[in-house]
Amino acid sequence: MFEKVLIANRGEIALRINRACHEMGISTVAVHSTADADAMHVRLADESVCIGGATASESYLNIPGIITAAVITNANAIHPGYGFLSESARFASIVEEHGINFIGPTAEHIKLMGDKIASKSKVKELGIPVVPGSDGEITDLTTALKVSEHLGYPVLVKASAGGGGRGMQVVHEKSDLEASISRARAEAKAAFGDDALYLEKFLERPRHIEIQILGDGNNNVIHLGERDCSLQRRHQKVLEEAGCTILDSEERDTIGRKVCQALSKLGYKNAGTIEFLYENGEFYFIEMNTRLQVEHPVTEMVTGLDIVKEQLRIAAGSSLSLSQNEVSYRGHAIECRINAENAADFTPSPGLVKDYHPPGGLGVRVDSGLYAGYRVQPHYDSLVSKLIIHGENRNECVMRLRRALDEYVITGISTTIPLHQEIIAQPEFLAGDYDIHWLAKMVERRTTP
Amino acid sequence: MFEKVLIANRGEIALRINRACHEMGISTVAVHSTADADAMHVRLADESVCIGGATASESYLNIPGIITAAVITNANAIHPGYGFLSESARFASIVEEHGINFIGPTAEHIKLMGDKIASKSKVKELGIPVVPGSDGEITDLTTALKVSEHLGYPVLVKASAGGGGRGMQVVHEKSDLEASISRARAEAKAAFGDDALYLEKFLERPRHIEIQILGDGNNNVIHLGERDCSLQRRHQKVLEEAGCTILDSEERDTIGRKVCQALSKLGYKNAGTIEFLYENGEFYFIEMNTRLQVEHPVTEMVTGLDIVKEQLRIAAGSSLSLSQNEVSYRGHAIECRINAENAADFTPSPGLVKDYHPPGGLGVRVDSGLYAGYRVQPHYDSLVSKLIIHGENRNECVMRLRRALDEYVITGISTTIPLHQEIIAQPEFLAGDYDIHWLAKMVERRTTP
Amino acid sequence: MGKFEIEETAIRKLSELLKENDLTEIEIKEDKKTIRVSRSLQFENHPVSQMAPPSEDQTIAKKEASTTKQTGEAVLSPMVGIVYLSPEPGAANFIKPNDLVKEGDTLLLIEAMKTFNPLRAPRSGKIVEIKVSDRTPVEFGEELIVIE
Amino acid sequence: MGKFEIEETAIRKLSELLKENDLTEIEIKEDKKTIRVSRSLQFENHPVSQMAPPSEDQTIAKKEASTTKQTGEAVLSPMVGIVYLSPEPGAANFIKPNDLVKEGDTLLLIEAMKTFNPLRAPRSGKIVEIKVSDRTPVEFGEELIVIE
Repeated sequence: MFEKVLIANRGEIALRINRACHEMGISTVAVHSTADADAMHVRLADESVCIGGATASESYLNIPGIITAAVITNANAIHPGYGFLSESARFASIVEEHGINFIGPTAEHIKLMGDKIASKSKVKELGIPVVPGSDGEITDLTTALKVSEHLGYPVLVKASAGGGGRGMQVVHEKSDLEASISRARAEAKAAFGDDALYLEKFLERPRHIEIQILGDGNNNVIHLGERDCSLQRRHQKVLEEAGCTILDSEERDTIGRKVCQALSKLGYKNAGTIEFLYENGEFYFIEMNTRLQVEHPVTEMVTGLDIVKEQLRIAAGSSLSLSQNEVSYRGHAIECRINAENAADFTPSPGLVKDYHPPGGLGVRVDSGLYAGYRVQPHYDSLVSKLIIHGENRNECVMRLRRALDEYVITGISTTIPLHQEIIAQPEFLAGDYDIHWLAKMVERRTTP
Repeated sequence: MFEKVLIANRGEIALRINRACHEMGISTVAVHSTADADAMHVRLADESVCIGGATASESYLNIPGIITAAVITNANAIHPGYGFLSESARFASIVEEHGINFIGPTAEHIKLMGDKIASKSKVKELGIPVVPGSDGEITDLTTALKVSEHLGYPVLVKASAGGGGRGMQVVHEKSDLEASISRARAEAKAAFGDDALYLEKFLERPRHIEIQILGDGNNNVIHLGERDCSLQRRHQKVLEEAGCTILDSEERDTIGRKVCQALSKLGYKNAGTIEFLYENGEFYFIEMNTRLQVEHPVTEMVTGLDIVKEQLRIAAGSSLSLSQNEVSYRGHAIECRINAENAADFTPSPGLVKDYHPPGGLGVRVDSGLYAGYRVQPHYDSLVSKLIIHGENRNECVMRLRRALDEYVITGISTTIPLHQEIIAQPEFLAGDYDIHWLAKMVERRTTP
Repeated sequence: MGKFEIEETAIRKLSELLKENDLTEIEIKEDKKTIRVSRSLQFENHPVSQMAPPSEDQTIAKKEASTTKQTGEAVLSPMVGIVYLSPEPGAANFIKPNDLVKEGDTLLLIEAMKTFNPLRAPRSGKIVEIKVSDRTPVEFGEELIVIE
Repeated sequence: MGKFEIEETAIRKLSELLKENDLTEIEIKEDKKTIRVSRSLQFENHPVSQMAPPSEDQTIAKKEASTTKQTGEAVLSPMVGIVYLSPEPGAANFIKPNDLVKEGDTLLLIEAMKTFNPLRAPRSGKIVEIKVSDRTPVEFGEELIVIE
């Protein structure tokens, strides 16, 4: 095992990694910006190195600074956390070139999965379901009709050169297809100077479900079940659950097996997550995250596994600490991402934390770098705490979450605690009946009386 | 289920019960002394009633005050917590006489188990192993020799009227028996005016192991496994583990079954704990606690059950929420009792808490009423926080405990955190090799250089 | 154990020194004797002060235990219970404002566990205010009556 | 047991020392006698201040980024790296105290990822102090050289 690990990140995830290292007897090096000299991840690390100025580009994205800090402190390995350099194939390469272990997948796999088109075609080849569509450009109406019939309405007409929703048309009925194609073609031509179109199945009320996996790099891959991350706002996850209320254990096993087979063929190493849209019993690949995720704790709560420790073991060359049939699930877990934002209008709220008192008791986990007297910096992500709750079933979990949110005291800054209190009071949430559009609608409802 | 529960206690256990109630949608009434107006259990309850002055006899032991508070607030039930009135058969009776539900066993069972002699003879009759000895007074040496032979040396000569160790002699060899009996007889005569003696098996290095049970009052009783509470100082438990390092699952099942059969015959209702001394594979009954215990959380961590919620369900007339074969154990848990005491000489340290920052992350649970700005009162027990750690195995649990103790910040008062740090660094503790005398010796070692 | 001898002069002196020198604590030990005086700083800081405000629907309204502005001495409730201002339903109240009472006169009854406990005047004087209504619950230490 | 004798002068002296040296506590023991004075710092608010003191064995020593008392302007390290005071082993240092440098002169090299980055004088002036030793690691923002 490593003797010393450098943590190339900040905030709660740096603290999370620091804890796993200390629990394994590994000493830690924190790197930090000038703005983070008093941060909790710096206070709790065994050593710390200031690597640059307050902005991320000067510090947490500063590859020479991080590498030099690792060399100077004789760190054996670097954990990149999430965000920042965690999905930079270049960083992973440079780390390894310096004889330092990169705690994550190979640069090659990071690069592959970072490419939207290449990754989709690769996972399809490996047997992971993707959103079905025309195999390339649609040139004539006859083919369009045939393909749409095959996909089943509604279908989506998309510009090949597209992005940002332009040149995109949802077609609900056969009779609308021709007109929609014309409109999309005109829009695409105007927006991108290219009127090439293709067809895809349109998902009306999908959920975002993802599968956590661990691979050892020697073709052994296990999955740790699913997370439902459908509660999103502007493509940012807000609240995540394990497991998903509408997935039964057979569906979980089936998709889990497919994912494991595919990534085993790829020889994937370390932790990763395959994100899917899910509708009417079908999974459709969105992308793969080749790193630890913000929401990994909910999986830890239901499986009892420490995913960061698994990452460290795998990176150090150990085999997986358990086999698929040793993975078991207990109860239900929910994570609330608590941001330093006004819960009403989502404006950022950096500043001095006056009082800080996290909730406690059975089934309550808090991952946060906050403390009374800490100043939340305006330079970085607004995530300041993750409240993670476990219960023997979803009902107990939600009731416990409610009381924990009520107990949580953070003053001096605004946080999104009231948003979470609002979400979990909604009948649709309580029934587990939501999709990826639901939260945006909830927020909209309250602002438009 | 109850609509409103009055919590007749203070400190972390009042908070613990308050949390369970809120998670079940039950509203709560806190009673408190004048000294506790700002206490966390008062802040978090839905209603609160000041029932008396600072001393326990004026407030938390004030039966008319508590009953009146319950009547005034229309509480359906009273939870007594531990300590104070929790094992007062009289209180339990008075509560029930007022048409209020007592969350605990019947007054009759409280009374039975509160009587050291009656309880021992009753449980023996019900099939629970007790410390073997002479069946009554020993009058002649021949009988004494025969009984001792049968028990196996060492044996203990005890004064029938005894207490406080006087008139007590440990006999290691047959040849010492006669002389020891003479000495004990003389001592007993001098101390109690009664020279009657009896013999008991002497346990040299026993462990304190206890079995948590739940009964529905209709002869259904299940057990939730064992806790090892051998780490004691002056008969006060300091650190507790679930499970016990030297008990295998067969031994657990066997003693668990015996206990369940016995208490089922008794028709025991609600939560209870049977405490044993354990040596060389044998269990010997000490006493039964007819209430929730301080160390109940370690059992919750390994079984996933919320014992306080089970208490509430049982008291409200529900059947047990699970059967014995649905009870399963996962990993290992340790609780550290953190007292407001100087860790070096154990002098109490009440006063103002300046900074308070509990540890967080995976597997860490804190049950505490402390907060920054709270004044620890000199009137009550010095227990101010329970740090409860879960890990997939004992090694992970201990490593996690170490890092959590390192993270815990409580300033302004002295606490026993350093004592726990010292305990878990000892090779004997790490090996799980300790008995009920071990901690006293550890403390002695460091004070006598 | 012998009586404590309170070294008042010493304590007063230490307190002065504490304040003068802007200290928070002084401890002096001599043989088996220790004197420690300490003082909390008046932090403007009130952590967790915002938390759990008393809920609106509290059965027993919290009353500020502030000293009353009028002259007079408040009689506090010696127990939690229900206050009765008259000896029985329909009867006249024991007292009304401006009444003169003698030490030991019954001011009101407090019921706890079906027992009616008379609250007696701690001294003679004039009733300035009755701060509690008939048949309402009171907490321990709550102000009930003000006697001038 | 004798009365306490308040050693007023001693306490005053200790208080002074406390303040002058920015301490929070002084304890003096002599035979069976102990005097302890303490003072909380009037942080406007620095909770958790006691936690995780920088470990002793930190590879890179924390240096107070205090402004130097001498006249002069400190040149700060623009990166984390290893400082080299001479262009190659055995060669003379780029600068020594009291040297006069011109803006743009190389003061030292900082190695990061096998690259030697010259640190150039931000302006002309006299070298007052070289605050760093040869071949030692420096953090971003650390004071390296003082130019008058």
